[in-house]
Amino acid sequence: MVIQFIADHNLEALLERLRRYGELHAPVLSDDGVLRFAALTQGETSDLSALRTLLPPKKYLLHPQETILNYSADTGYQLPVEVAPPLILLGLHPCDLAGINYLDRIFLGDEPDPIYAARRAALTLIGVSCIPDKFCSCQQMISPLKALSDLFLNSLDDGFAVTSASLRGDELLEGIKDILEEREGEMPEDSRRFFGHVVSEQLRHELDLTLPEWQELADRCLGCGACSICCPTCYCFDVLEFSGLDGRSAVRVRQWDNCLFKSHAQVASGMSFRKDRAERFRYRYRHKYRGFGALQGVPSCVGCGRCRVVCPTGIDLRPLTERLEEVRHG
Amino acid sequence: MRKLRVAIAGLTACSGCQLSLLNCEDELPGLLEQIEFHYFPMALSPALLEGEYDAALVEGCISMPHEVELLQELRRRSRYLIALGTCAVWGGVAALRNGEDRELLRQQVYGLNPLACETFNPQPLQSLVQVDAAVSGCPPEKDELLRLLAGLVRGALPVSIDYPVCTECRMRENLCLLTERDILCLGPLVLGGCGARCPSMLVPCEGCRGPVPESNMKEYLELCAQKGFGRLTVLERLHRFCPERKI
Amino acid sequence: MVSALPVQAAITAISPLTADTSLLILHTEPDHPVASSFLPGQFLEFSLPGVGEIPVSYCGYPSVNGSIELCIRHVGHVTTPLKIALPGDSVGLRGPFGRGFPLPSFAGQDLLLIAGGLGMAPLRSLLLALLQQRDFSGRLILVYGARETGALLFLDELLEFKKQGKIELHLGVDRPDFCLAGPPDCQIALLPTLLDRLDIDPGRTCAAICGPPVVYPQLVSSLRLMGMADARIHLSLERRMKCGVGRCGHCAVGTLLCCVDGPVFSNAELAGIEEALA
Amino acid sequence: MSSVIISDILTRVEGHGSVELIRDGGRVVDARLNLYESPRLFEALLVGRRFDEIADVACRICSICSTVHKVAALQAVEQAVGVTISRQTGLLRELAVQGGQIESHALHIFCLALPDYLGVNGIQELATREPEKLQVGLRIKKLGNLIQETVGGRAIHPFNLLVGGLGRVPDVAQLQYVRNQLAGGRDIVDDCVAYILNLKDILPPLAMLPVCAVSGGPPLFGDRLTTSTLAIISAGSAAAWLNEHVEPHTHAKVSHFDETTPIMVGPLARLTLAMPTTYAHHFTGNSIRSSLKARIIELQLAVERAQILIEQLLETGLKKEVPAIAIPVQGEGTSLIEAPRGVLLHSYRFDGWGICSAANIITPTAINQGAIAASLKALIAAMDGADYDQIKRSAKILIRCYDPCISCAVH
Ligand SMILES: Cc1cc2nc3c(=O)[nH]c(=O)nc-3n(C[C@H](O)[C@H](O)[C@H](O)COP(=O)(O)OP(=O)(O)OC[C@H]3O[C@@H](n4cnc5c(N)ncnc54)[C@H](O)[C@@H]3O)c2cc1C
Ligand code: SF4
Ligand code: SF4
Ligand code: SF4
Repeated sequence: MVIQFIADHNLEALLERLRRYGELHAPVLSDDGVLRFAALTQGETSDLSALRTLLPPKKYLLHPQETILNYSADTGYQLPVEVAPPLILLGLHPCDLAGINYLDRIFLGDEPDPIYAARRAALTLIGVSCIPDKFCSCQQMISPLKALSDLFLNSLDDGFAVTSASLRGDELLEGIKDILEEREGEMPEDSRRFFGHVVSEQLRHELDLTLPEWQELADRCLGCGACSICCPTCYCFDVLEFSGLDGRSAVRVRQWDNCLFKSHAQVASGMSFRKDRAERFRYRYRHKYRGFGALQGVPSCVGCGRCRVVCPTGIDLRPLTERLEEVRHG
Repeated sequence: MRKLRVAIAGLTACSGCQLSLLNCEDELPGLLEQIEFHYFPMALSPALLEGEYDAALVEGCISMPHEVELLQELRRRSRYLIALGTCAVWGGVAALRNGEDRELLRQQVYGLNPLACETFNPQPLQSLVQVDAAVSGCPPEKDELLRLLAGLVRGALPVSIDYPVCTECRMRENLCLLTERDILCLGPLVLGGCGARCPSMLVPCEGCRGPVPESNMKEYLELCAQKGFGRLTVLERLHRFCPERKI
Repeated sequence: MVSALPVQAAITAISPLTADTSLLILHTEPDHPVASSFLPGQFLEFSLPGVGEIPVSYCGYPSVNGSIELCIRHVGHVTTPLKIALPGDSVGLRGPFGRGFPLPSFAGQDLLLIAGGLGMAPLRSLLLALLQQRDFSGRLILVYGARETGALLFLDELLEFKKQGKIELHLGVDRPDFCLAGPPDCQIALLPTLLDRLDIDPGRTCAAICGPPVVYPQLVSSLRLMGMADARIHLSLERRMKCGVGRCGHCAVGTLLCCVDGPVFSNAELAGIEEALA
Repeated sequence: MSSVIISDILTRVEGHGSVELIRDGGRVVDARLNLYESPRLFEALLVGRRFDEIADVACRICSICSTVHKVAALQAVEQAVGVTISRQTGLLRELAVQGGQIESHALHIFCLALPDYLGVNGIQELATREPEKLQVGLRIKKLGNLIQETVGGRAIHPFNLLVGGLGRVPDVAQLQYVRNQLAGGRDIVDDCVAYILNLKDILPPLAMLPVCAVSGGPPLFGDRLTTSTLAIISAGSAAAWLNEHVEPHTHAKVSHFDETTPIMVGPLARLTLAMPTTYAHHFTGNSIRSSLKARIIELQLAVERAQILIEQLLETGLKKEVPAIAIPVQGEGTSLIEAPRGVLLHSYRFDGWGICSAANIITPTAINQGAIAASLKALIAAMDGADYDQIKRSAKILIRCYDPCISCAVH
């Protein structure tokens, strides 16, 4: 089989070429030692094998805090004009691609969210294959990986096999034609598959139950919010409105929220439908594995491992699911 | 439209919360157009309480009898009484050694010489009067203050925050000082809203905004113990701004 | 983009119904769907500019001239400043949202409406719709409880319906007021107790419930004891709603979303969801 | 002998105080400053805290001068535990202190004192009657805050200043931004100097008092006190020389100098000891009533100094540094620094674990109490026979000339 191949020594040329299509962003290690998606300045390279950025690429689509409406006494509420210049996101691992795909399903559904849609349309996604570490759980997922990126770079010994999965990808491929080589070889299979079933249907029912393990996990949770802030598919938001000092204008903003916070399920009487941390904790995972609303039944954990890495107390749900599976099979 | 009529008072404090308002250099002229600061001794003469106020913003804790009177008078005259800053909300640094005998502390500073004033353990405002809203922080963030005032112009009180500093710290994609550097950062226990100012500059959170609701003290102490911080060290740090053992 | 952008509306009248509740009459563009095409039980998102947005049930009947009735209890951040709003003030509206009461399934059935406190608001809308075509359904029984006599909403209107023989009315209050003489036949009893003396045919009755979440479990078990099937019991749930379109994540009830899958659910749909009823 | 004491709350000053006029018949015979601010007992609060917590707590003494309190505390702590800081840290701290100087002086001049000259009640009337004055003042004030924020991380209670260094060293771009802002503000500051120097005096001339200021280092810094009486006092003996006592009518300790002559500290004192020749003629025989002029000149000097510091920092480039490690040892340290209102002293003693066993803080407004009392007496003498309300007004203006910071004084 003929594959399109880009050699390692051509990577810099690739970056240069990509810049023609928009601002290039890729994982960059900061001075403080944090890996983040950030603008790749001229001459800077990105370590494409680096495993996971602190924040997932959702930060490009949903900002931690952003204006969703402007108000003025004369014109009423207005949608903000979203100018989204073309952005090339390079170095997305399959889990992050899956994360974006999940967000697409929420925010580009029946009535697309105007801000999300504008930003998403400006994004070009370039995926890169990777080797999971002990925090990843993508290996456990079994349903087939759809083409989620525009271009995908599959790592080989001395370069990458490049495949396109969209019209935009074809265009890019055309634009980098001269630095590609045609090679005879096998297209490496990416063994990780997403949107599968991390846990079996029956196990999910069991996870719904008030197992004592939930309390144990909840006892260790500091409620810091890191797990959901860093989750590629956590998208809950809070909405706040701030009046202008002139008393005539206002902005409405939405900001990332977290179902582990006390106020998340609180209603007007001050009563909350998820009273304590254990209940909220269990709810969070139930949502991850069972979805809700339009995506009911669609698990949203993409296996990136971020929640496990960032949790100060190292909370990891895998031992619990493994234990439950064992009990059932053994 | 009638201007919002506001009183701004300072009790036992450093005037930082009032100064935060005066530090809104860009917005102050506009604010003075929208709002009548009627009582604001730090920036206006004379210091005279008169009539009723839409809101009283009170900085500082209470530690002397004349402050009790002033506070009660402000409460009587105001539709909303707002605790401004950590001292007013939690007691603040002045209350650092509330657990101890105040007379002994006094003697440590003034000697045996009896000072002609009656001071007592610094208390947050809510120990004495009903407080309608609180803006925490030592000092509070400018943004919060401006939003508070802009909201009051509309007749609204601020929405309270219930997430910790860590949440905003993670949103800013900072290095975690606690988990990555083993530095005693109070982020997980402390109320957010500051944009994780300190950790963003590699300085651990010192807890200046007071405790977050429902913090998990037990597990945090456990985590600190694993990192070699003794219980006492952690507790001392924790109570720098909120000495009433509320955390 | 209708669902993301509030349409301007003006307050035409704001009048106190009780000490902490006001009836708000709004006016927006004629024929705008937010005013003209909703079902009882649906809600809109109400914006007070510069303050915030909250979900509110429709309490009236759809109109073509752009007028909307809302019943608001002044409790917090958004609703308190609303107390000092004046006719002419402008507000923003989005909607209608959610799934209202399943009217078609009520055809030919006896209807038992159970309202607690402010829950009267959406049920009034339902009642008005049913009265519009009185022969659409069978008996119309309204059981309505409030904290005290003075807190009973739309009392005159309800008594008038009763007088005209359009509805059967059972009123109750938790405690009597000192100075207010209660309406005739008003019992001093908590809401669930009001159900005790009802005589209904559970096989041909549908229940529609709206009230404070705390009373739901008891109401549901009473109705079941009376022999009513879960599919016949319809409850309007309250949750925090920040967007109204199933995205903000706050209103999840198990794997259901209150703002799109509800707020009205049949008890059959809620079976097995532990956080559904208080 | 029906002497009546009438007390009036001080406004447009930091903290809580009042002036008491003693009336005998129609004549005002005496006046007294009463600093009734609630004592927070900082010197006691600090005992028992670790050396690296001292500055974080101590800077809460006062907001307007939190940066200078922080630096003073850090210097004393570092001296005690034997930490030396890099040149870069030194320059950045100096810059932050100059930022504080700009902010504090701008606040005092435009928001607190100028209303006396313009006959308005304060910022509220300033905003309607003299909006451009307020705006200019705020613009200058913002420059000071910009510096404090850039270096200290926050305008009030700067957290980025640590024992041994900084949390995060500002980067070149940030300093360049500050440099540009300062350059853009220079003209405005110069205009203001001209404007303030030409203001008509609103108080009668009063005799000049002996003065004292920190010397031996870059502007505002040093290791000794120098007086107009030609005494030189080392940091170590400064506390003894300042000789604080507890007195009635004030919660701030009062300094008792050798010959019981009060000594004045602050902008006028600093300028008296090192007057730029260009301005000398504005101060001949004008004493404390010229304090506003002294402040605006100092503000200009602070802007200039800040510009120089930034150039020096940019010249060598900014290095990413981590704070010097401090290993607690038993020790003692005293630092002197010029706060906007004058001499500030922080002194600490630590045990072998680095725990504070003694703290002493002497602030400019506390030192100035004697000078204020003397000035008040002189004012009453000078205004003898004047209308009571006029004396009362002038007394308050006079006290404001010292820009008292009462929270500092009482701490
Ligand atoms: C589908 C639906 C329909 C509704 N219909 C109506 C209607 O017709 N009329 C009506 O009046 N309301 C209705 N509501 C309820 C209404 O949405 C709420 O009353 C409203 O959101 C309150 O908003 P607020 O900003 O004024 O109050 P909030 O500021 O949100 O506070 C409301 C109350 O909750 C308490 N509270 C808030 N936050 C906290 C906290 N962090 N900790 C403790 N207590 C807290 C406050 O003390 C206060 O009493 C409906 C709700 C839903 C979901
Ligand atoms: S990261 Fe860990 S401690 Fe923090 S909220 Fe998530 S589970 Fe809790
Ligand atoms: S650095 Fe501090 S505030 Fe930031 S995430 Fe870590 S513990 Fe939380
Ligand atoms: S990070 Fe902590 S100490 Fe710093 S401002 Fe925020 S709450 Fe205060």
